[in-house]
Amino acid sequence: MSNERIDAETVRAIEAIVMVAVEPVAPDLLAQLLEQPTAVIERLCNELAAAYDEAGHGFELVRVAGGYRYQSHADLAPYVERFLLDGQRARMSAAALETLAIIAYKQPLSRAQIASIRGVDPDAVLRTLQARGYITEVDRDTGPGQAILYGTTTSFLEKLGLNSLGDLPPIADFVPSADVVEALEQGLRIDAPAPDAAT
Amino acid sequence: MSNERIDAETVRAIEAIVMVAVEPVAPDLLAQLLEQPTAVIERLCNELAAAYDEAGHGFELVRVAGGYRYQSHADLAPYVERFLLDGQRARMSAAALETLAIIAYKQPLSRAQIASIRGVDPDAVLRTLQARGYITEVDRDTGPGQAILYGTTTSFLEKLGLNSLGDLPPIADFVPSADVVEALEQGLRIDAPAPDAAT
Amino acid sequence: MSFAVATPVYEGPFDLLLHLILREQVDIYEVSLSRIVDAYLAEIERMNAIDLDVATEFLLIAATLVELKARRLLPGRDDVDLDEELALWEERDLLLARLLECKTFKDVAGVFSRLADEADRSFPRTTGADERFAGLAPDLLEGITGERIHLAYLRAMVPKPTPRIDLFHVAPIRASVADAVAELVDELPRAGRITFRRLTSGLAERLEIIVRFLALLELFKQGMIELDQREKFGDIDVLWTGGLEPVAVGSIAIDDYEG
Repeated sequence: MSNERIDAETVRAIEAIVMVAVEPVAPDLLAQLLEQPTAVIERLCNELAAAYDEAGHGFELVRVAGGYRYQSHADLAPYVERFLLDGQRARMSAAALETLAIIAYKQPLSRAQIASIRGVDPDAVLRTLQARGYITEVDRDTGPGQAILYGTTTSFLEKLGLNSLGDLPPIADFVPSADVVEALEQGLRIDAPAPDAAT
Repeated sequence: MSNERIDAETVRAIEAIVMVAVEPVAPDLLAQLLEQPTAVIERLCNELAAAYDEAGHGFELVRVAGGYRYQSHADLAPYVERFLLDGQRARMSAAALETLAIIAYKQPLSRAQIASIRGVDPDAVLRTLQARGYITEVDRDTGPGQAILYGTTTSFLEKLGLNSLGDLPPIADFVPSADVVEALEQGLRIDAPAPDAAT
Repeated sequence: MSFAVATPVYEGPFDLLLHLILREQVDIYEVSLSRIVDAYLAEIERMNAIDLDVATEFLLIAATLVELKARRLLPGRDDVDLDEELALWEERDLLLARLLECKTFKDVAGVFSRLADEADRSFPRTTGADERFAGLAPDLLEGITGERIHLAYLRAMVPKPTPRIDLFHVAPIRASVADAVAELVDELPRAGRITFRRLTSGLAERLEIIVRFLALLELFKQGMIELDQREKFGDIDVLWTGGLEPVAVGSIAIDDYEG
């Protein structure tokens, strides 16, 4: 009973704090402010999120970029977009997405490393991604050139709705399938040609 | 039944919109967006506020001068205060600092002028700076749009320990290149390792 | 004059090569190095006014391809230098590895695009505390001096390089409604439902947007999408109805828009 009272009070405090926060609130911080173990905070937040869901509210409590935040429910996007003048969010170009994919999985890495994977000069794309806050200069290479090394930011996690980089699907899931590998191999085959493949 | 379904959807949309709104949302605007009479919106908001109250949430839906908004429940103020004092990182973003600097040197100027210098929409930054009391609306443009013109406040000068804007380091007519600025900054860091140099 | 505009079709040499090979994948035994090399060279031909840096990248790969093709046309020669032969094989393997890497991250990008589209449907609350708590938040100007304001100003005033976003290396490629259809057929199944405004938000040129619109009408005519416009001049909803199977673009008959 007493425990339940403490929980109820903690839940209310979580609601109040997350409501005034401008960015996701880390469970550790909530734990510290509310003098509860982080595990308890996480359990209560999960329960709270489930309760909102159950009640069918137009908002949700989600864990993203390492913390909890309130956001509008996805299925109400048409209304919210009508309300927010800048509701339509710019989509990323294929080049930006591919560059971001490389950085997300290989970070920290340099401009030259990105260039060698993509086969094109990534400068313009890197500038765009940096301006949007999805990547940042996280380090300098120890080598002679001291190249800038790029990594992803919490804004990147928020953009993709992920809690942490650990939530990214394992890169192994993306290794091209056998038939793609075979097709590529076939396409670049140099040993004796078949009867007359060359048309 | 059908009416109830419409109401439920409208309530969810109200929740979503008010949740993401930065300013209180006028009932007229909600009425227009959700294609319902204002009286219906007001009734639904009242019911919603009562329901939150009944459920004992840590937030409330209140009607203030401009319309409806979410805020933390009054009895949880101690937690919110603790969060605002300890929890939020006191760090001015590069974007905010640059915007503040542009206003400091070029005031009075409009949102559009700032946007054209920074190349990005400065709305969110302007709101933050204004909420902090570093900048204020000093005038209106005489042009057709009567755009708001921004300037810095005396509180800004006080915080910087300056007597007047004339005490800011003068700017030359020419603008140095990016690497010169970087070098200047590096030099500054070496000369005076300010406490925030690490950030 | 035929409808020709700049659209980012190939992001780079690997992208182009991948496209050319996988296009032939329909029947794997039809995949032919010879045809691919020819197609690759033809594409480079089309990029006449291309940026020199970019051209170099494309030409490097072209050189390797031509070498592979040459080797293939001269099979079973006894006087082939073994070292050269090995080097060629190595180069081929390297190219293959890079293509696989390129393909891997292309697929990741597809997943990222889907995640971002899903996340974009929810909007975060960033309102902050109300006026009851004004004055509580820590002072952001702490430790900031006039000198730092000065430097921030200089930084802000440095002319920023114009973001020539992603188009710079492909701009000279002439594209058409057919190309736009190909892009849409790739993009729409992943997006499911999307508005026209979002679909064209990455495009800078008016003509590109028009061509995309014509491509949508084409797909609509083919019954692969549904279009819905709730109000006059309102945003157009595009709903993909073509199923999840990849669509062979060649199977779509496209009217030529001659002007």
